[in-house]
Amino acid sequence: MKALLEVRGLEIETAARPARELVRGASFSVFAGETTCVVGASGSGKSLSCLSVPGLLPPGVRKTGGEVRFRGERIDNLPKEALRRLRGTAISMVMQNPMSCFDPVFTIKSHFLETIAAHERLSRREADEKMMSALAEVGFDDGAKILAAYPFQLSGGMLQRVMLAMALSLDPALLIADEPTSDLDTVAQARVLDLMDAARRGRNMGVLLVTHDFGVAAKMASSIVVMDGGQVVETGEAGAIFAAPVHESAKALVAAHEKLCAPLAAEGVEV
Amino acid sequence: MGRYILRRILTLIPILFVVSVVVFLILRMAKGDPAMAYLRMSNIPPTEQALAEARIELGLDKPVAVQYADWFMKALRLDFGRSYVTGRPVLEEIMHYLPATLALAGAGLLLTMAVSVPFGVLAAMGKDRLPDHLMRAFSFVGVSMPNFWLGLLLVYLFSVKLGWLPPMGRGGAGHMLMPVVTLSFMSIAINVRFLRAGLLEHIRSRSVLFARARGVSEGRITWIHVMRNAMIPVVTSMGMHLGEMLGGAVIVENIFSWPGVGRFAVQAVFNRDYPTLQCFILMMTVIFVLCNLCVDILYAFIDPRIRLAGEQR
Amino acid sequence: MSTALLQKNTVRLSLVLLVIVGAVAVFAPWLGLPDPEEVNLAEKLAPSGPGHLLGTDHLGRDVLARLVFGARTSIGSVFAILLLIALFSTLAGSVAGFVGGAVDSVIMRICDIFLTFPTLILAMFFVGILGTGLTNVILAIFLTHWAWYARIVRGIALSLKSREYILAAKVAGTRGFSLVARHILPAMAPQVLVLATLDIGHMMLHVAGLSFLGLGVQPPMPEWGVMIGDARQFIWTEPQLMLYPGLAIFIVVMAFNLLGDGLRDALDRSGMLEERVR
Amino acid sequence: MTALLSAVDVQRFYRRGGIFRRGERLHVLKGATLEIGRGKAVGLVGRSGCGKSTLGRILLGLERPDWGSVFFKGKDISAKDGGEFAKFRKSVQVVFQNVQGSVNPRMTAGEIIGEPLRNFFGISKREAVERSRPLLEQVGLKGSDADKFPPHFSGGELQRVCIARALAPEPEVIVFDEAVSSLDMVVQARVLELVQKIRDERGLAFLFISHDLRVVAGLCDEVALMDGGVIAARERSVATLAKTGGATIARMLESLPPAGPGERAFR
Repeated sequence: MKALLEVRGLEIETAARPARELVRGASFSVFAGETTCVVGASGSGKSLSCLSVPGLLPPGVRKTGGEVRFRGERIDNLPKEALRRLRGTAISMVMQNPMSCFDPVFTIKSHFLETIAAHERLSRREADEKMMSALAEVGFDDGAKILAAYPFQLSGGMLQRVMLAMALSLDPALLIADEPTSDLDTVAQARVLDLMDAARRGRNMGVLLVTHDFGVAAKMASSIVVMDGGQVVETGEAGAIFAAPVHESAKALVAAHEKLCAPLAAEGVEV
Repeated sequence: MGRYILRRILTLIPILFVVSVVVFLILRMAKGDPAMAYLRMSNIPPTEQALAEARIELGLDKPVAVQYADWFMKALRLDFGRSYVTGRPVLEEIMHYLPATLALAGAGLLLTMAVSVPFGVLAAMGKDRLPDHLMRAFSFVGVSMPNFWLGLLLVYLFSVKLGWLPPMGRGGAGHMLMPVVTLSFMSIAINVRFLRAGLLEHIRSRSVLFARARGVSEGRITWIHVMRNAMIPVVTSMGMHLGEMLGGAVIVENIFSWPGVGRFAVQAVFNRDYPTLQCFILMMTVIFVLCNLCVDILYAFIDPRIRLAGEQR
Repeated sequence: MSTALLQKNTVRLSLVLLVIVGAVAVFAPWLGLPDPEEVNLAEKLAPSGPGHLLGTDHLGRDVLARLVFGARTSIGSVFAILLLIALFSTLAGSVAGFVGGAVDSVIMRICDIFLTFPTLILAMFFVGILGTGLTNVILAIFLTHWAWYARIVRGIALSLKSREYILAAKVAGTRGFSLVARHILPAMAPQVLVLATLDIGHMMLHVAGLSFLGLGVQPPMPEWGVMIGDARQFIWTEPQLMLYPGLAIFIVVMAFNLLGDGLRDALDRSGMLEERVR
Repeated sequence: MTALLSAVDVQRFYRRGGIFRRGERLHVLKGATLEIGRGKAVGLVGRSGCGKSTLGRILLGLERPDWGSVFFKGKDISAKDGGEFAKFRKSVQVVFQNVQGSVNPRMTAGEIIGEPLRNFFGISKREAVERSRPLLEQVGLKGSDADKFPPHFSGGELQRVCIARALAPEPEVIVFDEAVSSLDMVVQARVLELVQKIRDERGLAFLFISHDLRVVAGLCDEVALMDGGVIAARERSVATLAKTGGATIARMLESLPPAGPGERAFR
């Protein structure tokens, strides 16, 4: 089977001199309808690797090697405009800390319309319908109220779901989620993750999920990529990695996760 | 929005009231006897009897609270007393000079906005390149340049040396040019720095990253998101600039012999013409406060966080 | 941090300049200059020459001597204002921020009233009441500027108050004076310092501006604004008379601004001290 | 026996707005009662924004309740008898969530840990720094780390410094306010291990505030659930809480990520 997204030998450095290597030769892939989790400690280069896929590396950081293939074609050397047209349509993103991701002077509706207008010409009615159904998909029954709100009027969990709705509204083939739940409590986290998973199943979407939490990976991943110090140190099916991690940092992650889960299991609580 | 505006207008009333009390009280604490000043200005020899009569005439024999109440009731009828110097109603005098000053300050504010916005954008877009360095140098010169010196330099260059512009007085557009540039130079410099800093901050923000991730075009990101957010502090600073301009007008009017209220007020200070001074500062404060009100309303219009404060969730 | 600060050329240059100007101002009486206030009509408007390096003004006074002694007045008065403000506003602002409640409300309302007036106009008003002269100008500028500082210091205090490390220090038993000395002042001082440095130039311009109008320092006392004011009438014939004091103000204010900017870049990572205007 | 530290019927409002703006009151705590017994580890769980951190701060004496009181060894701490309060202050310590924010960046680790030592034992700064070294070793760092400044520590190491500071005055209760929530999972596990060790060795009482039931389950003798501004339920363990606690606890439990990849591994 052909991978939806294939990253090969990715190299990322700081633009300053002397350059510092941030990601060294990272390779991973995402298949349609499956979730690949990139797991690692903070500073392991997992977020940068994922941000580089749609060409969103922050200023001061640049990609110096490797290739990114999406549906078999290279996208890392596409002209800016072509890449822009991919973002939000074929490749969507959900990011961490939703509060800071929205522009506080605009309503949710104008964020939403702007996303749609960047890619499609729709009538007002069609756009309205699209927004409402996207919001309904992430569990908002009162979509109109959400649309009229300003970002700071919603809670973090709600904003994260709005973000997901925006990402899903144009039927992406690939969803990149960068620590989407690290600022949420466990209940809100489960909600967002469940919605993401349902969307994946519903539209056979590939998901690239970045997280430091092996529990999240356990819940979501078909395959897991473990990163440490800018390198991919282990890749495999989720079940295999949980059962028999090979690399030290993978072992540490699994052990930490098991340790965290053990007491509840000992109490006999079904999780 | 309507409620916000109403609330803001209502808060002005106590502020203006307190301002009037403060101005009144400070004047009463002034060095020197107003009655004496009054006599001096009226060329009446200050005998004991003349002083006593003047006190009664000026109402200085009553308790301060009564004096204030008298003054306040008159002020409500727009009667701010008569100038010790000219003997004419103060308000009339000030109103006579005020339009020239407002024209100056208004033109200055306009020039500030018209020049600083493109300059600020230019600096931010060319960060760490030549346009940015030029703008930064300019803004440092701008905030360090004494406006009275700048005015004189301009007069020297364009009137004395080149003979292009009239050195003083009010008349056509040529008369406006140097005073307005002098007046707004510092504000332009401050605004350029302000806007540059704001633009750079927002270009790096996560909301811009998210907009890119949604495929929003760079043009829209720059002109809609970054610009609108960066304009918020610029707009809020406009009220402050106006204060600076009203003050600066006093100096500029003196340099260019501009027939405005500032020059008149400086004379009033020299002459200890208290009624004039009192009315002058009240008028200026009212103008300043009203303009700040407009700025606040504009601010609330741009930034929903202000408009909706206290109505969250 | 301080090394990073000194690596900036502009900061180094302005520091050197300010030290020189400061030294000249302090040691002015021992530099062997003519008396800056001595009128000598026989030598009025003399061109620059061996007796008078920068020539003389309309009353025959030595321009260089007036410039040097003017530095004492200008810089001295600004530091006096700053000292007043630093003491008073820091106190008022931190009390408002830390005590909160009604005390905060009262102090802030008083600030609001002062902030209702345009600064230079309020200063003019105070001078009109108090009379002209150096002391009154210092007082007037202090009265018109303190509220700004108090408000900003209050903001700093409020942001510090809820910092976890202040709470942690309280739990660790640090109270009262120790809390202030160990945690609050060290955090506040650099920010207030940056603020003050950035504002020195602004205040110098205010003092000079009032003096230029004849509302500030009174002749024959040498002061840069007064000198420019005196030189106005000779702009057609003796433009250099207004050039020297103007350049002096401009350069010193610029040096303070560059220094303040460098300090802010080095010290203020919190963004508390956004560029601001008044 | 009276509880070591307890909050009784505590209410807390937050006010927004002011004199000129329309005020707004948020009723955060609506009569919360919680006791911490001697040597007991109590978990306080709840969803974010439920008021659990506010209750923690009130128990620490950092905030005053608008209604109700906090008792330490049976005495109301707001009575503020100087000596009594000093004893309370020394005995109830804290570790916060925001690791970087809870240390003064201008002080070395030794000075940070030495601060309570100087305050409570009246020793010199130098002596306090010396006495911080064994404490650093107890939390798994090196004695020589006392001379390092906060930016030179990782998040996990810095949290250990904070734990050492909390241990320094030999307290009877430590409040951990989401103390591991902002740490990476591996670091989280190690810090939890340390906390467990300290509990076992010292017999201290703990209040462990967290939104994550997994964190609390391994550490605590009792678990209290906060919901809607009150303590909704209190049980011996998460398991018993699950049986009796109602809808909120049920949702919190079912939202926990699974221990291992389930059926998906065999897609």
